Amino acid sequence: MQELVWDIALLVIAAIAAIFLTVAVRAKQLIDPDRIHAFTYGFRAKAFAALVIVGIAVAVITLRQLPYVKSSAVPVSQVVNASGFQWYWDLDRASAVAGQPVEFRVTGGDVTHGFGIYDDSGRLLAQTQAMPNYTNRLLYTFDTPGTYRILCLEYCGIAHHGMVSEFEVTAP
Amino acid sequence: MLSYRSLVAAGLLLIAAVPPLAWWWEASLVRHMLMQIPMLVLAGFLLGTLVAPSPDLGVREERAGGIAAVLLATFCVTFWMIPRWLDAAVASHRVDAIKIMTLVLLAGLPLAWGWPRLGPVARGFVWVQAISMAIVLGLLYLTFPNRLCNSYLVNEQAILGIAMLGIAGFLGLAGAVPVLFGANNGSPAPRHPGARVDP
Amino acid sequence: MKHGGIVGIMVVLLFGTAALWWGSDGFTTFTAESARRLDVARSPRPLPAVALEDQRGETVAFEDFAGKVVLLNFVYTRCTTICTVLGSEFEQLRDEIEHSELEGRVVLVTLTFDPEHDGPKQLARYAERYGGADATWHFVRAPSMDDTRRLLRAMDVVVVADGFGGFVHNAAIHVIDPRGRLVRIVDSDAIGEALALARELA
Amino acid sequence: MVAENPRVFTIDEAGRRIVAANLVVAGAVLLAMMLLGLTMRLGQSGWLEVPPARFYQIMTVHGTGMIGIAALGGITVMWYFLSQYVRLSTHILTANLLLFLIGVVIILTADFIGGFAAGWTILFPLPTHGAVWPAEAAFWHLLGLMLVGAGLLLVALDFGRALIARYGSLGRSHGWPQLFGLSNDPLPPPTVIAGTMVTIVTTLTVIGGASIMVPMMINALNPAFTINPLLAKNVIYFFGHSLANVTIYMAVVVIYELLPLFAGRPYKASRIFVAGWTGSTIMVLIIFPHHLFMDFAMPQWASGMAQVLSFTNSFPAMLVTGFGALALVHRSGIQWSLVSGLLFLSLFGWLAGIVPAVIDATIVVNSVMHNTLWVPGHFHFYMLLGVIPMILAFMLYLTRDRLGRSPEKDSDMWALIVYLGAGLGFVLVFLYSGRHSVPRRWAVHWPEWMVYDRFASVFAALVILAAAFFIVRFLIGLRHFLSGR
Repeated sequence: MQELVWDIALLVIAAIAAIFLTVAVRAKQLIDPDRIHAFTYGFRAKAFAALVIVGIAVAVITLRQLPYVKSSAVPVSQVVNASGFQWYWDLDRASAVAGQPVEFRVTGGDVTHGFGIYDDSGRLLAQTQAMPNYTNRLLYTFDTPGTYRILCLEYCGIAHHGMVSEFEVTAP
Repeated sequence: MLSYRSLVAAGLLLIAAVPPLAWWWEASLVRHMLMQIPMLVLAGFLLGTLVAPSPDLGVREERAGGIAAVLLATFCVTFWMIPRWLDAAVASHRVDAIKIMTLVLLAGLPLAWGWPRLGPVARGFVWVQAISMAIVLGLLYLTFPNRLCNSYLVNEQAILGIAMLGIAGFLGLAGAVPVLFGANNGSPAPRHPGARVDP
Repeated sequence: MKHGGIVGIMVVLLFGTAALWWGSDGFTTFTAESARRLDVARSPRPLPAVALEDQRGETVAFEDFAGKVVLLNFVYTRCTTICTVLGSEFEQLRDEIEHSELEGRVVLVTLTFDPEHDGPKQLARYAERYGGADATWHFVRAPSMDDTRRLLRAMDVVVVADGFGGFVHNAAIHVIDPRGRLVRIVDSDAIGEALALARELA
Repeated sequence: MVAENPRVFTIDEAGRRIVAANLVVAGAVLLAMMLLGLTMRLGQSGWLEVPPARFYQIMTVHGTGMIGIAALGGITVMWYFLSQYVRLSTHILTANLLLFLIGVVIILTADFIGGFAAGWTILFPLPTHGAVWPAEAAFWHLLGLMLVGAGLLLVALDFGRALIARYGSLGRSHGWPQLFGLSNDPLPPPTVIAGTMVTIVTTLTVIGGASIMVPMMINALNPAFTINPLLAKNVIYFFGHSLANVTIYMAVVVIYELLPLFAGRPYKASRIFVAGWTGSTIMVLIIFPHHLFMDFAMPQWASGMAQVLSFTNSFPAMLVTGFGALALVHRSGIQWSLVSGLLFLSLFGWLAGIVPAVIDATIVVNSVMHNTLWVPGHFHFYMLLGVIPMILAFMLYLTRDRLGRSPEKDSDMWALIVYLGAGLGFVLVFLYSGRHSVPRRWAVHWPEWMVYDRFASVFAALVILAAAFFIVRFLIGLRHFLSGR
């Protein structure tokens, strides 16, 4: 996901930069204002249509895979209760089996924290907010065994960067 | 001099401040805060319109005085919105008498003098602050888990909270509608001393 | 008087802020309950001499507990909500007090503010729910309604009819020192705090 | 009604003085906040020892201060150009500056001496539960914010008063009768339409801000009074998102007003323009739930709506302002100068900055990008390369570069190139760190991330040099502007 997002962002930014460069470089090639008017505003209608079509397509695709777990979802055999405190994670179990979904029930004990699951290469896999008064249910299935880490992803005070816990995932 | 306004003011005072009617208003949190107190301020306001001279907005001092007067009224009303003083007014007739007098004399009266002296920006400022204070009080009363007032029940607190949010919404709409859709045609010529458009 | 208006604004700001500061004890005390607690902590209050009657129908008085710390709460026996919580909290307190060095030096008193309904019989029945009265825990009423009102007023306890035949009232533990003065008021579930205070005072 | 862009802007002496004072303060605070930003990046890169407690205080001041000067600079730009069409009050603008300065002093004291470090987002309950700083520090920090907000509100109300006096209502100055076909009058000028949007959004933003800050101040003094954290979060992001966003809508009028002077073509409002700005007025106020995608307790319709609206909110910027301005420049024979260059750059920064923002406003992406450095990447993009160049262009236009006729020096072009190049490098490092999941707001970075931080530090230092060059240029030319020639 991260690579895809970066590539798309870079591509679109580069395209915008190219348009700006073109306009800047060709600015001295004068043209009759009336012609530019007709040309650009016709182009705008097409750009609008293109944006709408791309936007709808992206929205439809992406809105079908939301990370939110409904309470009526199938029962999960591996449940981890996680609470964030200033400045540590309190997990009632620190291991799970790969290949089966794990339900993290995440809450904040004092202030708001962010529960981010990282793999051993330092890639963010999934996250949810850890907030007082609320329990967020995050479903994640670990594909490979190994040592994962829980990092705090919501600023929570002066030892925010120290909130790291390990989480073991074993082979089934 | 018995004018229409003085009659209304006297009537309001009679209804709001004279026992046992006063106690009846005070027996309920919603009646106390949203009916009795506004009636007292309104009575003071009406009395004030009878005695206050009309403003001379050419004088800058008048505007500053207007701000001071409205500020005084704001402080006075804020004071009586503190839950412990609502409680105290219920528990002690002396505190209640002070409440009634100050709301009439230190809130309603100065408001009548000050409001016409405020410019549109100051009025807008007061209006906007009133909206956010109503939201604050609404959230406070709606979400506070315990009783804020010893004299009242917790379910009344929730009603008051919703009513306060309703008032915030009403103030917002009442302010927004004329501002957004006012029928005024505006001034035709763009004149301004700070920056004049060159022809 | 070129700056009269500005001076007026400043004066109003100053006095207004001062009034709010005074009226909320430095912006800390916004409710009557916290005001009452703050006031009691600052200046302990003597209790009115009132004749009380316990669950056996025998006459007692606060003076009888002189030399001991009294932890007092208010209930009415018909109550099915907060008062049952208050009862079990006092039950926990009794368990902590008895068989500790505090036994005999700290007593618990549960006082009904509904003496017209709660006689000795009702009080005894209420006591049974929590294992009955003993030397540590007393269940009392002030038989006359006037005395009850004097007591409530002295402690700023407010009782409001809830409109369904019951009452709503300040739920708290009132701490009375060995000299018979109300010295502190803590939350009804602050059992540890109440015990610590009792240990300090006894 | 006058719809033409005035060729020459005029301003009286009192107006010149307060505009200059605002810009001097904005420039000075901008440089100071940039240096604080550099300090943070140096600390993360391991090149400079910054104790975590100090780091987070700096982070809080940096964020608060940058939003503050974006608002101060933006509102000054808006005031100057709006005053060409309606009668505005210099006293109100002065009051705003005074409140801003008092607020800044209080905030700096609360943060650096009081130790307050809850971030500019003041996410409840952190401000009053900081564990290391006293609740009083939170109280004073919030009071400082309230004063700054009160100043902004006064200016917005003055805008509203003046617009209503001139056009009759904000609906009319927004061009609604023409939009809905109820009137055939010429549309108000673009600046008036934008000014109307800014008036509405700023006012509502301040209402939201006060509504959450007052309860938090009470909570600081009396912990027994608490607020629902999720409700607080909603109101905070309503306030924070709208405020951060409206700064660009204030500053963007510099493009509408100045770019036509350089390009030699008029920039006129159209019904599409009005529709775009109306869309912005509404969407800016209701898309804030895209900050709460990772709060699974939020209603799903709110999250879904926020994603869709975040997509559509880019349309007005891209298709109205962006497209319109590009069409204005395209083959116009524009006179390139420091000012027109900065204007063109700012337009690019705004539009390109939308890209990473929109991507992150997609819920599935947000799951792995939220609160990584991708997020500061996107808002530094449109702040550093969008809002700030707009304000800088305005400053330089006022002081030395009327209509681009003054001779351009090589140093000017170099400064522009360094600002663009280093600025782009700086924000791309943020985005690239986000791609590698580096978490946001960490005082201490893991060794494998430090290489990014070192690149960022170098870029940041270069950006500061270029910005300092622009600001010094502005200060040198200030006397020229104040003399009114």
